[in-house]
Amino acid sequence: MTVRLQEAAFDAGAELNAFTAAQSNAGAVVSFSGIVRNSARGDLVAMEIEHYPAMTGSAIEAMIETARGRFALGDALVIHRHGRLAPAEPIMMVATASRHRADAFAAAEFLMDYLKSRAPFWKKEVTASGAQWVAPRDADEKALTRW
Amino acid sequence: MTVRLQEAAFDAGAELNAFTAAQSNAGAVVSFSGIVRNSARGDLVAMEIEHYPAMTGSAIEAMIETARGRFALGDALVIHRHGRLAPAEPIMMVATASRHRADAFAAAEFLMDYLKSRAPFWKKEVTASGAQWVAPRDADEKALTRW
Amino acid sequence: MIDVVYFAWVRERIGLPRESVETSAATVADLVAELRAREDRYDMAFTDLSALRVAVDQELTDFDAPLAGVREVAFFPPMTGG
Amino acid sequence: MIDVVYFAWVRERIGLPRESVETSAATVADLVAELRAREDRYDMAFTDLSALRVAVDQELTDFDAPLAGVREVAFFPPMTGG
Repeated sequence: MTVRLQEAAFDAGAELNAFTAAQSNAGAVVSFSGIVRNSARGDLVAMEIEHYPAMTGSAIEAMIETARGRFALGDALVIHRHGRLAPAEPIMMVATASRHRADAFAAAEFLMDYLKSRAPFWKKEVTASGAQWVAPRDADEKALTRW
Repeated sequence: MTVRLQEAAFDAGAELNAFTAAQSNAGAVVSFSGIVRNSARGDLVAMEIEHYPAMTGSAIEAMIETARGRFALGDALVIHRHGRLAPAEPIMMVATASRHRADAFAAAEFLMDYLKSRAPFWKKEVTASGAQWVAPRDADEKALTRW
Repeated sequence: MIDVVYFAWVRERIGLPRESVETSAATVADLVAELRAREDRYDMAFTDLSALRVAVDQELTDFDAPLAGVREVAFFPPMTGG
Repeated sequence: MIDVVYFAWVRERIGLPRESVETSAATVADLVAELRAREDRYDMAFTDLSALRVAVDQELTDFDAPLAGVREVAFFPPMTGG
């Protein structure tokens, strides 16, 4: 497994290709890319992402271990940025590899659900009219109940 | 939407990046890549994929339209190869873009389930000891019942 | 005249990918019965209809589908895409 | 001595990211009570515990978690990763 936390942008396509090339006999690779969306009013200046460096990496590794115990997961990659991001920039990506697609999809969704609500990241939207911490969505907390 | 049927290999990472760059304000992009796995005995020489040219493209476009009606799907890409493929080569990919991840994941899984069992492709495994048409998996037919 | 096309092992058993068939069959099932009566290779290919799928004018359908006005009928095993 | 760390709006309300706290609090809840008694900015940050999450030695836990042997306690709002 690979977990990378970084301020720098990353190339999702290049990461997907490198991840896929590193697998042996996986039939299915799923990726998720999260991108900075604009605010409802279209005036987003930046998305600032704070995290808890002493905890983030180990928390995500533990999530991947849990996913391994629940799904036939060959390998997983998580990249998550922090710092100041502009609209349309990539925030993070997850990739999973399995023999069959059902496990690759399930593991990717499981990791995303846990990353959303259990990995120590906090997003702040900076707009022309001020800055505001992003509130968690009820749907995100609810998504965890299915696992 | 984009549907491409081709004999030539494709670069999944480059396709993912081009698809992502073409979206406006999507927060979530999901991709699935299918890769030629070796046979159970590890002696796969090639995977031959036959399809029904007069039907394949329109059948996949209809699947994407159905997905659009069921999910908040911003855009979708399907690339599927035919002809003779070597082990570890990419067979196909699906990419979906939505505002939120639940729709992007659901649409990608929906498209994969339908592509597996309702798009007119047939796979033949060519091994050192002969060639055999791939039998459909019960799990693939069963997967359709959830939609 | 209807164009009848075959894929995968159906094509291999019958020994050709496409043919024009002079028929007045009312349904796909009637067309299958006519084909089976022709020769052993057809009879064998259509022995187990549960192992076959059919498309009429490039749309998946059932064996009781009518053939009036139809231009192309395709027979093939369950699909294995993706 | 326990290191207490704050993130996101908890950090902003309290006005610092980290401090060492001399405490004999038995649980996280006891530590919260001590901090609230200090100053208004702490009191306000901890007014609604349902809006807060806590990690003890970098593991998510509850407000009734014991603090014996603990080196670091972190307070923050619900996480919004991904």
